[in-house]
Amino acid sequence: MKINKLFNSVNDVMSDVFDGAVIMLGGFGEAGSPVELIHGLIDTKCKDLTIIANNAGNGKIGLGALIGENQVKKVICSFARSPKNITFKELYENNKIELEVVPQGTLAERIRSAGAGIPGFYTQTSVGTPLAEGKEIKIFDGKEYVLEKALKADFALIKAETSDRYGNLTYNKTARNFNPVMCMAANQTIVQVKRIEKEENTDPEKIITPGIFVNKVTVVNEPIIESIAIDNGETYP
Amino acid sequence: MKINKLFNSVNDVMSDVFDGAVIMLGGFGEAGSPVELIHGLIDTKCKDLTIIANNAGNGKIGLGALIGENQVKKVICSFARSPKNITFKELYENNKIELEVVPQGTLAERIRSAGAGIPGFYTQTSVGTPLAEGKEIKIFDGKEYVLEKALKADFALIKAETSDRYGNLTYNKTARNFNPVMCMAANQTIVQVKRIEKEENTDPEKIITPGIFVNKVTVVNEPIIESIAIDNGETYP
Amino acid sequence: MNEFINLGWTKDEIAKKIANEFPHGSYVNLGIGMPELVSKFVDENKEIIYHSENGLLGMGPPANENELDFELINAGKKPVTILPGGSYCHHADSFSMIRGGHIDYCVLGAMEVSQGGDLANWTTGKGIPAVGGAMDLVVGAKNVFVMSQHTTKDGSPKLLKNCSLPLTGKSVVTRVYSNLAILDVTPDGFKLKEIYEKIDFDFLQKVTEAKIIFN
Amino acid sequence: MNEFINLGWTKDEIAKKIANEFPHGSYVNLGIGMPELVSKFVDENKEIIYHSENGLLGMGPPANENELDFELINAGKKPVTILPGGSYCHHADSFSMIRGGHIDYCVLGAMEVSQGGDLANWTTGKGIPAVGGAMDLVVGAKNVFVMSQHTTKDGSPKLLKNCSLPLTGKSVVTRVYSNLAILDVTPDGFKLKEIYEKIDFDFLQKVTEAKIIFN
Repeated sequence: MKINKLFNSVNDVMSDVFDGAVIMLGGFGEAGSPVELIHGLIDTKCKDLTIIANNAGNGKIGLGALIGENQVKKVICSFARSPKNITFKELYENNKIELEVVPQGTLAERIRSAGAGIPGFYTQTSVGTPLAEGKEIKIFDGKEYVLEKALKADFALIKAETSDRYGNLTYNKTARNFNPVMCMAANQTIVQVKRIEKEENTDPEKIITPGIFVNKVTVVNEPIIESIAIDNGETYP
Repeated sequence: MKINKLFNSVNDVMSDVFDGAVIMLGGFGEAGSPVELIHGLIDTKCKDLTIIANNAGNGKIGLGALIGENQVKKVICSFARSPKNITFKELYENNKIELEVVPQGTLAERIRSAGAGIPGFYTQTSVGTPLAEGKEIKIFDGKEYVLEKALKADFALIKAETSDRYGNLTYNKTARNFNPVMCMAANQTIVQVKRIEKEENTDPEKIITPGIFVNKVTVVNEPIIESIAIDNGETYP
Repeated sequence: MNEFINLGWTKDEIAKKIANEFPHGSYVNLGIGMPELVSKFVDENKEIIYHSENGLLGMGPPANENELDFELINAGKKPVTILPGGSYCHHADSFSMIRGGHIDYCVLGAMEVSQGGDLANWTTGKGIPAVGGAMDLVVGAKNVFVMSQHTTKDGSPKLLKNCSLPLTGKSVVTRVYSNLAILDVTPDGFKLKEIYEKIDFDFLQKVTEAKIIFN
Repeated sequence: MNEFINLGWTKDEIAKKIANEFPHGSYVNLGIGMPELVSKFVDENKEIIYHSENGLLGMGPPANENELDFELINAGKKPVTILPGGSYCHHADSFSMIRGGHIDYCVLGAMEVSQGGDLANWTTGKGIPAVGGAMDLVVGAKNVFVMSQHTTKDGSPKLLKNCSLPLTGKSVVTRVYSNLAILDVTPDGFKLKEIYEKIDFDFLQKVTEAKIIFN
């Protein structure tokens, strides 16, 4: 038998998701955002989800659509504001969705920590601000630092450029962003890639996410470009 | 003016080292060990050095030679024992050198933390063992974790495969090891590379250490292979 | 007092003053909006490397139509380019550059700055709170430059004894570049470094709540 | 009692028992020395991925003379090979795999194991103390298998009520594979899973300080 993490369709990779799951979504804005996997998540009709992502979606596709379908209970992100953010904004203003704001670097590090077996770390980021309220402060070398805790998930939905059958991933340019650390921090990491590489052709120096952090991979060779789709008025479902 | 971190010789890159400096040495065993830079460090005759490395040297070249020249006051490492370790063993048994033993993963993470602006983090590693004695313990989700602190250095001596004029580095196979995290954690990062790449030819997806973490680079195109050199009875100086 | 908003240096003139401050070889992160202007005015005989916190070091100019790639964007989510010698990294690595003190300069906008160097620039307390990377940048960058109009649109002072809005960071600002003055944040408060040629000390003090040290 | 050291399963037989335990697709870290034998006995119809903590995932067999590369080594610092689909990473990433619970099995030697699953295998308290990655592996791997002779060379028990040597980890061992038995570490102590065919329970208990649960 050979290890094979490649699955035939978005539906196949999404089969384990459940109501109330904590789900990380890769991407920074539209770059690296797993739009087709999010649409698969919408199709599962799972609800009460907690979403961990950098943003809170745009328009009515991808995360914007998921939120619009009322499947999301809470968003943990650094930046939920954007001109095209419509679905989150409406629910937030009507107190129908929770928001935990986390500084972007702290968000990335909390996710990495979960993947690295580090339950907490100290950072100067947010000391003296409302985002440090209620958190433990500790002094190192005369300076104040705040304790931040690991952030893990049941699932991570990831967009990458290539994968081999082991789940070894490469990314495209700044679509890398949160994806590699999220791969490390979820019980099940689900990936959409533009194309499959034969393992003989993967350069071991160039793999960004080793397959040990990946569970399921499926191919979406021509993924939606979010900003163009929104400008064209596309929506999902 | 163009940024240029390339220097002509080992002597040139070693000019700022001082007595009592804390110096990180990349490498795991001989792989990725900056032997020629260590020889340059011997030539400076600086003393009372604190060395942070995974091992404590072999034979009488590289770190083994530096220790043999009595330039080292203390070694912070995970594994100071090896059949060919002669100079450290002798000084250690005569109480002429200090040793701080750090678990290998904790060592790597303490170094990364210093580079990442994290003064401390919690890990389960070493809880209940002598290496956790005197350290703060904290409970997360019912389990004990020990507080480990960032480990920084005045200088890091690094061996890489290629660099461009910006100091963007690639490594060769398992010679990568501690080198990338040490680049992040030193006030001055000094690198020996086998060859220079034109920046037009560096693949931005493949750079392992971005130049922001690098200060000085020099070329050693045919570096000593430690195990062969020791077998041949080579010594330094 | 809202007539003063158009007084003083233009945004380009402020940008140029900031650009002139960077030493050759600096690593710089420019905030979204007004700070982005700065890169246009960097002298040709020095080389500056731009960091964008979404995992891009060695950022080039905005992408033109032929170069457009929606997976090569800046922190403002606009398509940009990468220069030779640039590199990509993931978010934890990118913020290690910031938090670990490897970025020499960051330039940000401000709603309020206090004489102690406190910065408020992420939320007015109304609407959706959104912080992005600002809190990491202000504690991590070696020099934190604020680039801002000297007063709010309705003429109220932005340079205060104490900030009234939720803070982005405490004692973090190094220097303020406004349309009316360049002010260093010192242990004793704001200290004048340069004043817009057509105003005097009294005027500057009048539009500044915090006390300015003029000598 | 030192005649018992040669009694029981051979090292190869123990290695085979361990190899048979790994499910297809497991990620495994084999300690230096005796545990390295295990990979030889993995059934051909399953694929196991080997991790070496010095930044190598997808490790292949030891390098032969033609493949020798002193920059492609394992945790024991011996030249090895990499298989298709393998990858390199730096030490912090490699130990994230370990500490973060991504390694399914690690197999290590032991000087002592306690009935509570404490392991001592890094120092006798004499000579140069050297821990390497053992402390990280035992807290991080999902299953920690000890592979060891049942007694010391002079016949003293290694499976104890309490360890006498400095610990590598507390309550970390999942199962012990010795030349005489396979014992699970349970909340109630060592529980027999398999016994060397030619000895009986009494004999096994006699060479084991800790009480064994036989049913």
